[in-house]
Amino acid sequence: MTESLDSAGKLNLAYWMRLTRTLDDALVAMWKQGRGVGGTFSGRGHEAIAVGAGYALGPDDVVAPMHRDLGCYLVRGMSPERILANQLGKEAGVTKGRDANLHGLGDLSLNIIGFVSHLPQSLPVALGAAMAFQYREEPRVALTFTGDGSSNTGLFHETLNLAAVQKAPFVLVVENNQYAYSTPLHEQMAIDDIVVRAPAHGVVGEIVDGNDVMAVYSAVAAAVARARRGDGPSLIEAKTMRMLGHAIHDGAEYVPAELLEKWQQRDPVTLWEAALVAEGALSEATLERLRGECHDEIEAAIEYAERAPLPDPATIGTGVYAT
Amino acid sequence: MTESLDSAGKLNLAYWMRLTRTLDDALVAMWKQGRGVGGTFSGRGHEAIAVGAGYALGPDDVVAPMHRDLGCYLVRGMSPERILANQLGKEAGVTKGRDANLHGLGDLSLNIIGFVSHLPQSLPVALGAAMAFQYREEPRVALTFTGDGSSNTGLFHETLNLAAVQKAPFVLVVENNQYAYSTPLHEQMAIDDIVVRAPAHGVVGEIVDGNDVMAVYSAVAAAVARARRGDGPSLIEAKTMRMLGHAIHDGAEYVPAELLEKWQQRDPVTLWEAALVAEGALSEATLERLRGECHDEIEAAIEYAERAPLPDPATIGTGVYAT
Amino acid sequence: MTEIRHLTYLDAIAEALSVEMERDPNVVVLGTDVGGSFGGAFKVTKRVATQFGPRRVRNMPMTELAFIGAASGMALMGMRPVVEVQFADFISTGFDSIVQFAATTHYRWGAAVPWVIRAPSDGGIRSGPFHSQNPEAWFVHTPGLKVVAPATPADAKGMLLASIRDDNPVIYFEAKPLYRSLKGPVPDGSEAIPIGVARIAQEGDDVTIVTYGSTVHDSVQAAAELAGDGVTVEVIDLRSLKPMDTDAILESVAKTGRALVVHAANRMAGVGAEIAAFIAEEAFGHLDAPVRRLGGMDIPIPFSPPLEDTYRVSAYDIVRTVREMVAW
Amino acid sequence: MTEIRHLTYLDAIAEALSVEMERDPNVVVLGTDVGGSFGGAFKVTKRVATQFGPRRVRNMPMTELAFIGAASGMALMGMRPVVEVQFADFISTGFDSIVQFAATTHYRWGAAVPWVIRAPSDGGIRSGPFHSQNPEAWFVHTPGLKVVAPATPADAKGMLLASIRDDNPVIYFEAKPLYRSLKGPVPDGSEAIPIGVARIAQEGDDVTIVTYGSTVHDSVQAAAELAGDGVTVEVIDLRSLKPMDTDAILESVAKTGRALVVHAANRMAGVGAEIAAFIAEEAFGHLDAPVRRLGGMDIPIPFSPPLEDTYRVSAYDIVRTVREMVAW
Ligand SMILES: Cc1ncc(C[n+]2csc(CCOP(=O)(O)OP(=O)(O)O)c2C)c(N)n1
Ligand SMILES: Cc1ncc(C[n+]2csc(CCOP(=O)(O)OP(=O)(O)O)c2C)c(N)n1
Ligand SMILES: [Mg+2]
Ligand SMILES: [Mg+2]
Repeated sequence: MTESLDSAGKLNLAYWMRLTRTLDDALVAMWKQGRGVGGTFSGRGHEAIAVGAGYALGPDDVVAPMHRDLGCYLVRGMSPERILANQLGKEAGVTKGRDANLHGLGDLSLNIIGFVSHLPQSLPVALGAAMAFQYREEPRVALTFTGDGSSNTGLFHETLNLAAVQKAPFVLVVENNQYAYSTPLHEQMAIDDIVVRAPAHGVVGEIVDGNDVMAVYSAVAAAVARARRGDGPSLIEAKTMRMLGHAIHDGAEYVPAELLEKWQQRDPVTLWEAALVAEGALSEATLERLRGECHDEIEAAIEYAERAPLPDPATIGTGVYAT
Repeated sequence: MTESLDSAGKLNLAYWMRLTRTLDDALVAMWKQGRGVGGTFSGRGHEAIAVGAGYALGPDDVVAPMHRDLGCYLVRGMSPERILANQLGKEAGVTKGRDANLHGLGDLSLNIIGFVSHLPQSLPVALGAAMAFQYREEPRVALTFTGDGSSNTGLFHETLNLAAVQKAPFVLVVENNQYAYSTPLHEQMAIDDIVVRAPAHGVVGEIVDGNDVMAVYSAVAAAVARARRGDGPSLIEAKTMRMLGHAIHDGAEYVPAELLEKWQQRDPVTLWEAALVAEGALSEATLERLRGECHDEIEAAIEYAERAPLPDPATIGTGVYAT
Repeated sequence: MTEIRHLTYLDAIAEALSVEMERDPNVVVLGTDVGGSFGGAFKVTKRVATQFGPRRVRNMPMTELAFIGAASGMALMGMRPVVEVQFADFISTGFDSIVQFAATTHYRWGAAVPWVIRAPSDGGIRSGPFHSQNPEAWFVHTPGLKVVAPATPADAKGMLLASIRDDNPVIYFEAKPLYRSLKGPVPDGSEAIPIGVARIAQEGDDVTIVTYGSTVHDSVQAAAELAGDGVTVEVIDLRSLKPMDTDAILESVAKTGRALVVHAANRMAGVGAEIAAFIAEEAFGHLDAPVRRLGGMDIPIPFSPPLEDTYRVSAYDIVRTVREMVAW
Repeated sequence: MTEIRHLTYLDAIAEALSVEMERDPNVVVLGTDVGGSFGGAFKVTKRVATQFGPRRVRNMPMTELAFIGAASGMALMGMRPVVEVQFADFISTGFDSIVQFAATTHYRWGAAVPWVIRAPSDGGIRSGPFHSQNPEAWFVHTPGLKVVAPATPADAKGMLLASIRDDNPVIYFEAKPLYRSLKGPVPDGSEAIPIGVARIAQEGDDVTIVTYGSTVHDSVQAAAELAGDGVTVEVIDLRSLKPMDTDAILESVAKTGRALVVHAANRMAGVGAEIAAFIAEEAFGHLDAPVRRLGGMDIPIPFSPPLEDTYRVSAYDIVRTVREMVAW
């Protein structure tokens, strides 16, 4: 695993981020139009983290993404069709209509572990995967994400401590997006940087610009390499901003407009596209085509998902237990 | 609250530590002789922490001691009779025969909160007491203790974070006694000093010699004063050694003999007595008398507790609910 | 003199908080996102957040275990904290402190722990397995707790007042599908409705339905339908699950000779099992048919409409079951 | 060919761990103090700690929530972790991860979580409210888990083998009062005893006792005493609580017409409520007397001998209750 990318890699990042944004926009629009079922989450602003971290993993590595990590599911190979179908409660969804929105989007054939609402229960689960790799001496790494709010939970700390004492191949990306639902950082914690929680457990920590996909990619790739070498876990705090409400029903009136404006200047998707255009890696025309492709891909997925059948109620009782 | 003590205060520390040791020795002896009920814990080696911290509190402050803090119960006014009666399951015990050994030794008239086994559930409870004082603008402080093992738990971290963000008048004393049951520090955590967990939450932290009662007293008194001034919570890591097994049934064969020998040189009770003798505050004769008094006091308590009646089974169902 | 107005179930809860916080300065509200201009995920605490500000309506970090534990500490010091868990489902995160510390303290060393946890429970709104749970059985099985589950706006208000004034830890399950859909008369003033007393939601002679929470309304609806068959159903709204008004249950079953227990939670080892077992033992001589139970299936609560609708007990299920019972 | 030896209940568990760890390298043991020269608070894991060393018998920091969650992650990756909680009482500390993550994952997205939690439960040994609990009802109520509770050395071994091989999260309650006090025949070899099948501990015609765990032995003792009255009691040892062998229960009650449910856990909304409600509904036509239940009082478990003895169900309580039932 190298920590820099060739130009194909850089273009890939642009593609996955644009695809993520396109799907995210579509979800928001559909739910606002009343075409959704239940609620949905937007990860707008989190694309660089979700895509950059996901792209830094090798094919056999395992990831447990969270509710802002649409881009990570995509980059790890979960199709927009299955994600959309899930959100619409369809049989073709990842959970066959059982779990809601992004919850439960797990698929072991893609090395993705699905999450539960209870935050941050994925953390020790991802760590357990890392411990399994270590036990079997497989050169694999497990990575998971968590929010600023979740970094206050006991489980965040128990997991980091256990990861450190087991020296497990585990990477934790903290998405510090300034809010936990309506609660700003200063009402949640008395520290400025969440990264100060890493040395509490003997874990290596680093802050990155969460709106710079290359910065995220490089930091995560380095942490993954470190873990794969057997040098133990890392924590990466990616600073960003949640650009929409907590979930679709939330207008987020409690967020000061200036804060959003400030972060809007550094939209991670356009920032990276502009950087590639500036360095000549991407022409305006190619960029236009890329956007068009993403748009068409998501439109097709929506059409598929909306037409897909709902689950047969007769299936309701199957699969509670593995047999 | 001053942070140094006059000579009466220094003698008091010697008295409470000796009383604690005498009771602790008696408990160990009784249980080994088969005169106990269920199990019991020894806090041998923890006397300076339990007594020093307890003595640093004002009369209206609240404390939630743990299973190594016999000295704290005593110094805060719980009589050896009631403690012994409790351990023997007697009606005259603090819990009237309901809770075991040191568990549940709570008495709000003494501003003592009793603990439950599930570690470290007392932490947020003590913090809640501190939040109540803060809310009512009472100049009171809440202090609690926890072990090295408990410092790995999520609740330890959740409590420190909440204390910091609420700026509550809360003091946490970590009794780092090198082991959690049979598990040495290096199998529990990948850090050398537990105090590094304080800055993870924006809490002030300090290490003290847990076998030096004056050092403990001074550090805790300063933290209590700080909390009372409204300057927020502190964490104090007191380094010591658990000198006997986890509980009475545990021979602690897993502890290297050299480690115990090393710490035995610095027994907190005799260390302080020797210091007072050396500085001329205590004569050998007075010391002898003090030991005799402690011995007689505990002997009388044992006699009382052993003669005290067991609870009437007819009382079993009362008091599940407050009415 | 109390005036009767019509309030939603949600506004009745909000009013109870307001009334009691005005009466008693020891009452504070704790929870994630309860305060500020936001006022809670469901806006239940918005009224008191506006009225009393951040000193009394306090946003907590998302650490249920710590803030429920802190509520116990505040309660020991004479305060009366009212904790909101954002969804009842998240009560499992604070479980340890509830069942081990709060529930046992008075029995062990005599100190009262007067807090209330408000738990927005129940489903039917496409929220999936983690925002639709009814976990009351865990707590009814735990000695030392009280558990209530009001079904009407008047009870929501009166029982929240009683819960806050109670000297014990009380878990107050509010049925979130009723928040805005149910309106009813709510007395003005500050009168509490005692914990432990059931309400006859509907009188009848042929079959007793024992229920609580949202299924009270399904049961009453079923009773209306069954009246068309000439079957009169007595619906007992328990309101309080621990302690439980067993006298009211026995009295009704002695009259009807038939009992059906209904709740939204999954049936397996649910609270309905206790109620059914109790009736089967204590009213054996009165029973003309077996005690039946309706509840959710023994599966996580699915999200998709056809699945969630199949999962949930409906008025139709109740009607069908009562018909079977009278035909027995 | 399997040879029959006599082992203690504890040694039978230790042997099952050893047998299965030898057969399957994916089996590891996790818990506080399980490893090293210590081998667990009750020494259940000492044999495998010695045999397999710290790579497979792993001491965890005292963070149940994290290591139970980690067990789920290992299980998802194809391992078969066996977790020891030091006392069943401490399972509440890891509760959230069990009931929300492990129990729901297969239903939601189809991935198996094959772990076992070994929970040393039950009291009678003066350990007080936090080292004597029987919390199985919380888990029997939770969809997606399996729950077993063997009462004999043979079942302790065979059902632990079955639990480890099961592809689901299984909570294995072991009755610690039996650890060293109970010895019995245990087959050599590696044959599992299937989950979900009850055992007839004693045949009889007049009354059925449905029970599990330590009270199986009290029930058998009571049956011997009652035989003196000319009353023959059939004792069904459920062994498995979720799934439960309801056929075995019905078959016996159809024969005897009288059922008593007994367990050590507190009675209120306990597993016995489910069993009694089930019998009362499904065997109504066979019942000659009400289904009775015996269990702990609805209080924290007290420590002092006269209190704990009063709290616990005894053979004497069972005898007295059966006498009342036959006289009914
Ligand atoms: C244990 C628990 N309590 C409450 C919630 C409700 N909840 C869902 S997301 C959220 C905020 C999480 O904040 P953060 O970790 O910063 O993630 P973000 O949503 O900002 O990405 C809350 C309170 C939950 N999911 N889990
Ligand atoms: C949640 C929980 N798990 C397990 C235990 C069993 N246990 C009792 S004390 C103890 C070790 C605690 O170590 P530490 O915090 O260092 O305190 P010490 O006993 O060394 O003073 C353990 C594992 C417990 N009490 N609570
Ligand atoms: Mg956030
Ligand atoms: Mg220790």
